[in-house]
Amino acid sequence: MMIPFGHALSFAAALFVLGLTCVLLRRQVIMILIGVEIMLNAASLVFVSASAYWQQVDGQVFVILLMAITAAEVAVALAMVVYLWRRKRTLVADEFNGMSG
Amino acid sequence: MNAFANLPQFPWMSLLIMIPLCGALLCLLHGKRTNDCRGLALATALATFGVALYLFVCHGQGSERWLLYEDVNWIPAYGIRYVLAMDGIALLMVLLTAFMQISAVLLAWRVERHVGSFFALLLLLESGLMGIFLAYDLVLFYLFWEVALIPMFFLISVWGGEQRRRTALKFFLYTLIGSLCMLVAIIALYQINGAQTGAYTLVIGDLLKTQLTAAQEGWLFAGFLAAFVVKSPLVPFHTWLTDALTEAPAAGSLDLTGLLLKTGIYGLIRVAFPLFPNATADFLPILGILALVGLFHAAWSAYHQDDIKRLLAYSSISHLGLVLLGLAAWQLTAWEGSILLMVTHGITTGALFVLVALIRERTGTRSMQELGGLWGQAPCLSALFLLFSLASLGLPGLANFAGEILVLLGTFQEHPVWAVVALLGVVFAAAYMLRLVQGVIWGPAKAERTLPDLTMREWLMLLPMAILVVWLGLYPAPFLAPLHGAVATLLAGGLP
Amino acid sequence: MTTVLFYILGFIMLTATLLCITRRNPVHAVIYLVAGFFALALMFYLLGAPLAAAWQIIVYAGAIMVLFLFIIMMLGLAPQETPEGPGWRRWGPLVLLSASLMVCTVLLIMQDPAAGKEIGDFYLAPQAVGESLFGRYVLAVEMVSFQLLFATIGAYLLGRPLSKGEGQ
Amino acid sequence: MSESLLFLIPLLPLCCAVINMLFGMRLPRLFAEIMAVTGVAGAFLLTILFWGYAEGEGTRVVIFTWLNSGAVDVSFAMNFDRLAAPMTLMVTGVATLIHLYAVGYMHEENDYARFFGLLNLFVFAMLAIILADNLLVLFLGWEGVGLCSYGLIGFWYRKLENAKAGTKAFLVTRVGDVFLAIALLWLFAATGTLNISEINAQAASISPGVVIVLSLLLLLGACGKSAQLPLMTWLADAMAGPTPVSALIHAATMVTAGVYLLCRLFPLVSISTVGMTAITAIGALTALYAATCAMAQREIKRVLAYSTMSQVGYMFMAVGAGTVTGAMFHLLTHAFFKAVLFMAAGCVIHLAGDENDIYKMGGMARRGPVELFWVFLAGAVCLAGLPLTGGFFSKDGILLALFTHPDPTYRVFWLIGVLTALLTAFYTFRLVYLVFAGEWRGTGHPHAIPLQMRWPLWPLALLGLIGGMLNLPALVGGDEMLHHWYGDLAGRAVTASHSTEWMLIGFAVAIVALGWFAAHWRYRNYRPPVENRVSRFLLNGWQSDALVDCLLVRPFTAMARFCSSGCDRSLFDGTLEGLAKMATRYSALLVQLATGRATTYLSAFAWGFLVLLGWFLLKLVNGGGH
Repeated sequence: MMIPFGHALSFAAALFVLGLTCVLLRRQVIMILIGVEIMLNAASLVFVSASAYWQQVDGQVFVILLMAITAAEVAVALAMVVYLWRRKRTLVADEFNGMSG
Repeated sequence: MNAFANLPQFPWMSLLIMIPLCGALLCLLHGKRTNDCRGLALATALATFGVALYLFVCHGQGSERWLLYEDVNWIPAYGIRYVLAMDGIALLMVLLTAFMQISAVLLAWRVERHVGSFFALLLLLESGLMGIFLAYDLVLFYLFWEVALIPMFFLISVWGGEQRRRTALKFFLYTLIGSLCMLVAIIALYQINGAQTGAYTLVIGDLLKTQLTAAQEGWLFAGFLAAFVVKSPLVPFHTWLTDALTEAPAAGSLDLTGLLLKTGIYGLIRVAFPLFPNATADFLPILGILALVGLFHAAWSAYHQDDIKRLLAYSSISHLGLVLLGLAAWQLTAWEGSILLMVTHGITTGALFVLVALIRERTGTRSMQELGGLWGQAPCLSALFLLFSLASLGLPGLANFAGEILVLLGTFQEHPVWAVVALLGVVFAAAYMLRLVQGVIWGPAKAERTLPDLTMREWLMLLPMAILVVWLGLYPAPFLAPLHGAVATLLAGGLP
Repeated sequence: MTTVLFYILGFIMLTATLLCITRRNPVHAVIYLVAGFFALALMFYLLGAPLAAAWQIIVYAGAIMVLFLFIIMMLGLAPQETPEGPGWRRWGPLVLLSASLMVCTVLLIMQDPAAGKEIGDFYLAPQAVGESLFGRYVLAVEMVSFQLLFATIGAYLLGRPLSKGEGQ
Repeated sequence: MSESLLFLIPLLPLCCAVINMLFGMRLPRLFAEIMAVTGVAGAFLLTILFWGYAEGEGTRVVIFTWLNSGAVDVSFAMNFDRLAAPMTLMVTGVATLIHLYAVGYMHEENDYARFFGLLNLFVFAMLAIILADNLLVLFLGWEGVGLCSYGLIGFWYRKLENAKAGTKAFLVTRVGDVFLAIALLWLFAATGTLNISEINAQAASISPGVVIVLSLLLLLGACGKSAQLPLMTWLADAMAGPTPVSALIHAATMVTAGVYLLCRLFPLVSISTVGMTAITAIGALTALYAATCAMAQREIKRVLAYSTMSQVGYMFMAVGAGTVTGAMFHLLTHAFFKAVLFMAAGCVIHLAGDENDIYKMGGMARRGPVELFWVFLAGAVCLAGLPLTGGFFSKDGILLALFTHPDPTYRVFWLIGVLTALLTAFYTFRLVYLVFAGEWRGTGHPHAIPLQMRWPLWPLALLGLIGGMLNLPALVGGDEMLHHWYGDLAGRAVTASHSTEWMLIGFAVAIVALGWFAAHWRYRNYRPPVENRVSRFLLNGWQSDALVDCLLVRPFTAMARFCSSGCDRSLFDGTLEGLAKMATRYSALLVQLATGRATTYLSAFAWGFLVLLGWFLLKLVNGGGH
């Protein structure tokens, strides 16, 4: 493997920005969640490349933990999606503005 | 002064602070049992008064040194000490506080909502007031300053009149902004003094030696002044008071006008003036003129009120203008008069607030438009109302006159014009007080009411006050005695 | 060879993700995302993390994404094409923002001296990861497991039928 | 009896007052009444018993310390001396008789405890003024009489006008009190003491300019209590009170307190000629003013009130002319005959069925008990200054002092005095004719006059008539007893040639006769009153109330409104609330950013992230990499 560390990180950055774009651009709650997943995966990629770069095990351990946490997050998030759908019959994020000042 | 510190003494002053505090806690715990709470609060107030009276009997002759001094290391890391000190002025204020609190508790007898909390707050307030009058360490002073603020905020915002929320907020903002300025000044002074001496301390007596540049002194003085002047209250920082006094529950108004206002003036005497003598000297003429403006402004405003409670609030401001004028004269007689006037004003105006509360309880109104002819319906109540009104307008032989004439005699020695102008204010006082009396007890009865005259409990509240008003008017010597030494010390630089 | 493979996989991943985020139909989006995740898993493998690669496929692509699909289909979102607002006025600045963010990040990464250094050959057997997880990081594992438990309970509570008055 | 018991003189009325006020309503009515009368009568007897102590330098008794602070050391102390003793005797004596009269007058009133309590308290306060050893005790009495006057004028408080009249009296006199208080402060600053005799002793050492100001201040103070010219508006309205109150407070005693004050501080006041001239001028103007007003009044008590004002003006003139004897002489005789006039007027009002208007009376001589007419006439001839009555001698003494004053401007004051005497004779006999002559014109039913209201009139009427004996001029064979009693306190000795004195007496007799004839000619047969602009002007006291209202009351209330609404509500609260509103408005702008939508927050977050990254980048570029 002859990849500069920076390139791996750049891939991760690109992935992260794509995820962010998804979160910002899309209005549907599902798509926003998908954007979050993408960003989390970008983080995983950084962990794994860092683990390889420094030849350490910790990065990979964190990826595993991250996945577990993501699973938990997704479980709750999707439950909330269902809940919201039941309440308002819509999943457009802008409809939920209860925090408006 | 530290000669006293090492002597083992019974901590009388801590007792004065702790008794009401414990009473407050017990009231809070027994909140459900209304009657227990009342008895408990009354017992606490009486016990505190007993201690204060004992101290007054023991130390009534006064001294140029501290009468009592307690010193315990509290937070050594920052040089914060638990220092309580009592001189003649503090003794008098403590006695007044303990005395007024009995009436306040009796006045709160009829409170029906959250009785336990009400009495707990009332007693907590007393504890804070005692602390203010006794603390000799700036952090301790600040702590008690805030302790006295919070109960009053809740008393107004929970048990107040229709505008209570708004008024409580106004009260809180005004006093809090003032006290925050003071906190900043305390910290700055602490740092400056610590940097100079290497020993970080907050005891006022030690801070007196701090070397300050003129600019530093001015700013620090302004910081303290912000807190004290708002509390006093000096015009134009007085509008919170009229609202607060009008909206507060009866016992709260009594404490506010009788005691809480005095803390501002006491702070000036005990803290601000001794710590910053040069800035004080520059400020005194301004204080004198503002006091006069306040005296007249409040008197005029009082004349225009219809709500009798608001009228009394303005009369309080007017009287305190005279107190501040006496301080501004910086003269022994004027100072003693000012302090005496604080005490007498506390009693007379306090009693008037009690009477207003009783009138409100009976008639359901405080408007002069709807009142009148009370003499025919409740002669005892009206007679007391007349007595305290006359005392308030400065009739010789009643309490306020003794203080007023000393203030004026003293002030005339230094600033004849101030005294003469202040005397014109006396006519104004007569004008609004007589308008009040005329509107409330004279004239035809406005409505066919049968009003009960004073009950036993109400007599218990008012009779001691009435006796004191006459006593202070005719023979104030026992109350002036502890002042002589203390005032001389303070005028000479504040270090006993 | 592996180097080239890495770059190819990277571009596949980015392309798939880009397609994912631009699909109007959520079902399509999830499908593209699964493709991207496959590529990502392979990149993990190339970086010497076979366990992570396996979990990526099993948990992410297999479980989580399927969960997404379930929900989308359950709620019947698939056929509904939600209109995407006022068009350019809305997403123009956002795209610009994303682009500049990307440029900034990449520039910052490339500025770092470590960025030029290459990643050496590295392979970590699943066993080593497991030992580390249940040795040094056992506390973290416990915490995450609790979190999973809480998430389960939370999901259950949220998923209950609405009580009266809670709806619109 | 020991001299330390002197304090019993003021203490007796005070004790009775306190007992009456606290427990009066629980005590039997008779007991309360007897106590009130005996309290004052006891003080009267004690004064006679202690009379010897007043001789020489007088007796000073310190009771206890009142105020002590720094240089101030004031005690409750009394000074029973030659000036105080006759005044004490007069006050307690007249008060005893008026108390007796009041028992009868108030016998239908239920609130007797308050009445007698205040009346006794008044006697105490008056005695405090008279016996005060220092100015502060004097001030205590000074304000005390004001308070009692306030309480008694508004005694029938259910009518708001009465309460208002009381308030007005208190306020106007308080304005005078302020000047007195300023003088008090100034004297303390100048001499370091408040003791009256010490002040008098040091008076010569005070700088002349200060003395002028001090005497003017004292004059203004005296004007307030004595209803002299700038501060006179309250007295006529004060007639709203019960008649015994008018007799005691607003005729015999309190209104003369100002004269007494000036006599007390005479050594100080007499130093400045400006001050003396001012005192005379005020007295002269008031005398004339009040006499003109009295001519047009319709209510019997208001006529008497204006005549009181006018007579007190004479007393001021006497002080201004430098004769304390003259002032005190007139003060004493005036107290007797004015008290009797008021008390008789009270009987008249009773008989007329509570009718005050003299135009609705008439024929009273036949309607009531016959002695009523005679006592009233006795008082009236004294007031008019008919020869050989007490009023004649005392008034004549004053006019003589004015005429013989070395300063020629005093002749003008003398002329005013003579003119006033003419008017006085006229309005006095007008009153007598309108009330007692002719036919009954009223409608009311007469009330019975109890015995207590009848017989106290006799001694007073007699005293008024023979009051001249107190200080009978040497010219008619008198011994000038009062003048010799006062000794060095008496002020300027009035000396004139016999021919001048006879001339003046003749002139005075002519004046009185002229006044009487004018009244006889005009009022012997009843003619309805003429309503014109002049009479209305005089009836309203030269529109003084309107003037005060315009000049003082309205600006005061306007200022009050301004301070309360303008300043506090609008300026202070308004500014603060404006600030608060501004903050709310700007916060409303910020609130718009808080849309409540997750996307808004997220993009804000992203933009912030961009800024952060850009800043890092910029730092790197500026730092030139590594």
